[in-house]
Order: sequence, then structure tokens, then C-alpha cells
Amino acid sequence: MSGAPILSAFRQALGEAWAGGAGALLPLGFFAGTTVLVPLGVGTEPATLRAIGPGILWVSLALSSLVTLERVFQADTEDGALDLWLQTGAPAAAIAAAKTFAHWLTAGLPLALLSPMLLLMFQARASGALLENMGLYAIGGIAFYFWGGVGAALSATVRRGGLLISLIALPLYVPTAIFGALAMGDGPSSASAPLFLAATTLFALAAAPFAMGAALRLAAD
Amino acid sequence: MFSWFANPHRFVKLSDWLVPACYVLAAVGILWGLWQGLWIVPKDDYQGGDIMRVMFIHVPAAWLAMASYLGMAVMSFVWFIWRHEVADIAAKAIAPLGATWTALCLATGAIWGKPTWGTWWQWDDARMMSVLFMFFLFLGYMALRAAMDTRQKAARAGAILAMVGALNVPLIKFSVDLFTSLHQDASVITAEGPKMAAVYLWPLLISSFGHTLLFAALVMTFMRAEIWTRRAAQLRARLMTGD
Amino acid sequence: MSVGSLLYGNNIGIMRGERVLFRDVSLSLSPGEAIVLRGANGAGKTTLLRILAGLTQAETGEVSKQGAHHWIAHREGLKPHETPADHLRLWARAWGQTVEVRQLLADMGLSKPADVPAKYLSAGQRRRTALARLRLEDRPIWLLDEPFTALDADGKSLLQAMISNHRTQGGGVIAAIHGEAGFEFDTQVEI
Amino acid sequence: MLSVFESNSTFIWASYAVGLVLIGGAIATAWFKSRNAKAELIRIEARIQDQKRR
Repeated sequence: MSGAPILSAFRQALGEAWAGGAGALLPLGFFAGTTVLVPLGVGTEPATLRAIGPGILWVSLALSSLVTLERVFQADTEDGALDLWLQTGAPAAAIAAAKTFAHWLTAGLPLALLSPMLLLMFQARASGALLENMGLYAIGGIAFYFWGGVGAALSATVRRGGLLISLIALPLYVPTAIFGALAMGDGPSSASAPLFLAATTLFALAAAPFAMGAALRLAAD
Repeated sequence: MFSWFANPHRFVKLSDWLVPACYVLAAVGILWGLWQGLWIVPKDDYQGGDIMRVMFIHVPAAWLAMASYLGMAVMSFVWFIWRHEVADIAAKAIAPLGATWTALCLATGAIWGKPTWGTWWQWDDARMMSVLFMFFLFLGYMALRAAMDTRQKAARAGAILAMVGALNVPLIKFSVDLFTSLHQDASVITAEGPKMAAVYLWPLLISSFGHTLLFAALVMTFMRAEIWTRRAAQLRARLMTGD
Repeated sequence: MSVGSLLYGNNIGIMRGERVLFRDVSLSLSPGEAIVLRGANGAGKTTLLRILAGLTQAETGEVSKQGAHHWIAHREGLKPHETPADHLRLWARAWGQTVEVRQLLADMGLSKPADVPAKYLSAGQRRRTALARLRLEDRPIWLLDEPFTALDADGKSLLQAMISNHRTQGGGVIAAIHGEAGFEFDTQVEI
Repeated sequence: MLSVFESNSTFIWASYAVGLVLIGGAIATAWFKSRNAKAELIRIEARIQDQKRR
């Protein structure tokens, strides 16, 4: 078996993400939109905003991953592409991982890149920490996308599966959200939290593809 | 050919006497624990006085919240590997009951928390938070099964999700622990532990045992109902095709 | 298993919910043979084909194949933004083939819409694009689900020619077809 | 008859009341479910017997 089918699945998912409507603009708009709604709800006190900003961004990142993942596998089951991918001889887990990674790249990573700007709007002080946070959002986003991908694959055949994905995936987002928030806080564990965050992401990368693969085989059944 | 029914049949036979026995023993255990907990044992002033009597329902519920999720995950695993029909029926039966005891654990925890910490919901308590996320896992499991159009698909999807959840529970627990260790100012009670006086330990153990037996009896009752429902659906399908 | 058969299915049975869709279906595909699956709507022709392809798990029985297979179904596997040329290039790459895509598109009568996204194509053009995959790689077994639907007269004769050419080269075809078969076949399997 | 507590008796009784409602609900659900399932099965079996006789 060669890696050609996996690479092709990755390439198709990239093309699909860019071609589907506005590409990365859609999740970016959602991310920015949900984020800027918060100061309107909780008030504009600079100290408050500075304290909650990083956490709000984690929540927005989680939500926008759910919104973008809803269609990933659903479209594949509807147009028959999933049947073709599952017959390439490549492991279903690898196909699923390639597609999910492509979606993180087109939707998750841009959100991380946008984060310094949003944090500045939340009264964060301009410093190198903003770039560190950008890295943390990028790493944590991978875990969000992979666990969210499990929810998306499991509900690929369910009509209006978006709510189901959220219910399934949100408990799995907890460790990432917690370590992410701790890493950006100034508590005693803010030094070790980034390592835990990275470990959580590695765990997601190792475990989630198998669940996604099994779920995709089920979706095609 | 399609001989999966052989095993459920054996289960129904076994549970014919096991279920009533469990109900009776469970009633004895729970009632004795209640009587001891509410009437007999003295209040513990180190634990905030009389309020510690909530323990005799809260601790069994907490134990069952954990044990039922583990049980569901094990059953899912057994089904996934060996495709043993009864294992799937068991996993399906555990989910709503596990959610019930998990909700009981959360509710009694909140009621215990109010007079003790002065708040219904203690965000800094790792155990409460972990149990809450487990409750969500149960809900997701049930919603996913309900969304699938055949029982075979529900079994496969449910098994995958239960196993994914089981993999994540330790991680969730660990992250919540780390999160809450930052906020030590809240005085979390440490009621559990072997150092507890025997007057409390025995009623606690007996009532936990009673709750466990009641849980088992209810799971088996749900399983019997599910087996009969599936059997009826099978016969109905046969009636329609005229076999 | 009979010697030299390309595909062999034994006692295949499947349930959907509590409904037995079909049971004890056996078939064997020899080189050069064409089998047509017959049955009323909902009898399980597509499901049987999916079991043979390895997509659906059967409750009973087993399937063994000598060699790779091609899969053509109702859902063509085309993405809305994909053009026929994109589609064939993608799958040629995924299967590790180097194919002159323009020539293939011309052979399939798809020169004109070669660079039109699939969402603007007619059903017949989409079907032709899917059928072009059969020519990306030589595979002994073709599994076709209603291959003639949506094709015009030209398309039908093109597919007939492809099938007979495939069979003279020792390939086998299993097609699920409702109504007029539309091509010469040897065996009919009722479900 | 009810046990008398020095403090927090509302909270204590409330927690056991919640337990009664939740567990009682579970028991009632189990009872109804199994009764209905059994009745349905018996009904179908009778119909099949009926059909065979004809």
C-alpha cells in the first residue's frame, strides 16, 4: 500500500474547503463574530475583558470547529466520495485523519493566526505573549478538530447532525480547553500547561483517527 | 443462521430469578442504610453536623456514576470485539440508568454544597465537574443511538462513542483536577477514606451495595424489555413478509 | 470456490433492523462473465453489490475476490466544485496511475464539459465522468449499480462497447439493473 | 416519626426526596417498559399462532 490515496484525500479535502463557499472566510467570520459579541454582553470594562479574552477565544475556537466540521463527512456520504475512498485500500483511519487535518489547516489555523488581533481588541497588552498564544491556539485547535471529527464521522448519516456533533464532542474538548486556559493564565501551572496541551493534542492525533475510521465504515454501511 | 437469539434467551432465563433476588436484597440494603443514616448514626460535627447524612445517598450515587460508565464502556468493547448481542443490549440499558444516578450524584452534591460551601455549584470541585462531563457523555451516547436508523447501526455507533469516551474520562479527570488545584481556597470536604469511623462506614458500604444491586436489577429489567421488544419486532417483520 | 473465478460469494445474508433483506445468496463470477442482479425495488440489489465491494458488512456468508474491482454507483463521487478533468486526475493519482486525461475525456465524449464544475453538469455528463474511472486502471472486476441510467443513446452504446471489450480481455462484470438490461449478459441472479 | 435534625434538615430531606423521585422514576420506567414489551410480544405470538391455524 502506498500513501497516494491518503495524499489525494488530503488534496481533495483542501480543494473542497477552499471551494465550498468563501473558504476560510466563513469560519473566520464566525470566530470573529462570536468573539466580538461577548463585550456587548458582559460590558466593556478593560480589566474584565483582559481577563476573559483568552478564554473567550478558546470557546469561539471550539464552537467554530464544530460548525465547520458538520459538513465534512456528511458531504462525502451524500455524494458517494466516501465509498470511493474506503475502497482505495488505504486504512479508513488514515483517510479520515488526512481529511480532518486538511480542514484544520483551512479553517482552524487561520483562526489561530487571527487570535492576536482579537486579543488586542480584548485589551491584551501587545507583547510576545500574543504570538505564544497564537501557537497554543493552533496546537489546541488540532485536538478540537480531531475530536470534533469523531463526532462528525459518527453523525455523518444523521440529518441535522450539527446538534449531535456538539453534544458528542464538547465533553472531549474539556482537557484542551482547560490546559489552554491554564497556559494563558498566570497561575502556578501556567508553565507546565502548554506541555499538557501538546500531550492532549498528541493523544487526539493518535486515538481519534481510529474512531473516525470505524465511524466512517459505519456511515458507508 | 441468525442464531444470535440463543444467547439472549439464556439471559432471560437466568434473569428470571436473578432480578427479583436483586430487588429484594437491594431494598434491604438501601432501607437499612437509610435507617442507619437518618435515624441511628450520630451527627459528625467535623463534617458540618447533620448535613453529612446526605452522604448515604450521595456517595452510592457517585460510585454508580463511575461504575456505570465503566460498565457501559466494557460492554461496548465486548460487543465491538465479539459482536455478542447481549453486550450491546446491556450497554444500551446502562446508559439511561447511569445518567439517572449521575444526575442524582450532581443534585445531592449541590444540595450538600449549599450549606457547606454556601453555594449550589462549586466550579472548583474537580469531582463535581468530572461527573458533570460524564453526564454529558451519557446524554451524547443516548442521543447518538436514537439518531441511528437500525439497531445494528445504533450498536456500532454507540460502541465507538462509549470507547472514545472511556479513553477520555481519565484525561478529563486529570485536567479538571489541575484546573481546580489552582483554587484551593474552597474547603472541599474529605469525607471519604478508610479513616472514617466504623459507625459511618458500615451504613455507607451497605447502602452503596444496595444501590449497586438495584442498579443491576434495573439494568436487567431494561435488558429483558429490550430483548422482548427486539423479538417482537422480528416476529412482526416475519409476519409482514409472510415467512 | 471454483477454480479461476474472479469473485465468489457464498450464502450472503443481511438484516436491516429486524427485516431480513435477503439470505443465502451465492454467486460466482468467471473471467469474461457478466452477471445481472435482478429484484424488485428495495429487494437489496444495491446492498448485495455493496457487500461484494466490501462496503457493507454482511450478517452471514463470505466474499472472496481475485483482484481489484471498480465501483460505479448512483452517487458518482463527484464533488460540486470538481470538473471531470479534476476528478480523473485526482483518482488517477490516488490509484497511482499515469493517464492521458484529455485523451480519456475525449474518448468518453466529455471534451466540451471537461473543465466545467460538476454542479453545472447534466446527469448524463456526471455519469460519463464516473464511467471514465473504469478506464483509469485495468481491474478485473467491475461492480456497476444501474450503470445505464441517465445515459443517452450514444452513452449507452459507449458503455456497451466498454463492457464487451472488458469481457473479451477476461474481465468480469456484475451489474444491478432494474428493467431492461441494456447489454448482453450470461447469468441472472434473482434476489 | 421523622428523624429530627439539629440543622439543615430541609437540605437533608431534599436530597433524599430527589433520590426518591429519580430512583422511583427509574423503577417505574423499568416496570412499564418491561410490562409493555412483554404484552406486545405475547400479542404478536398470538397473532402468529392465529395465522398458522388458518
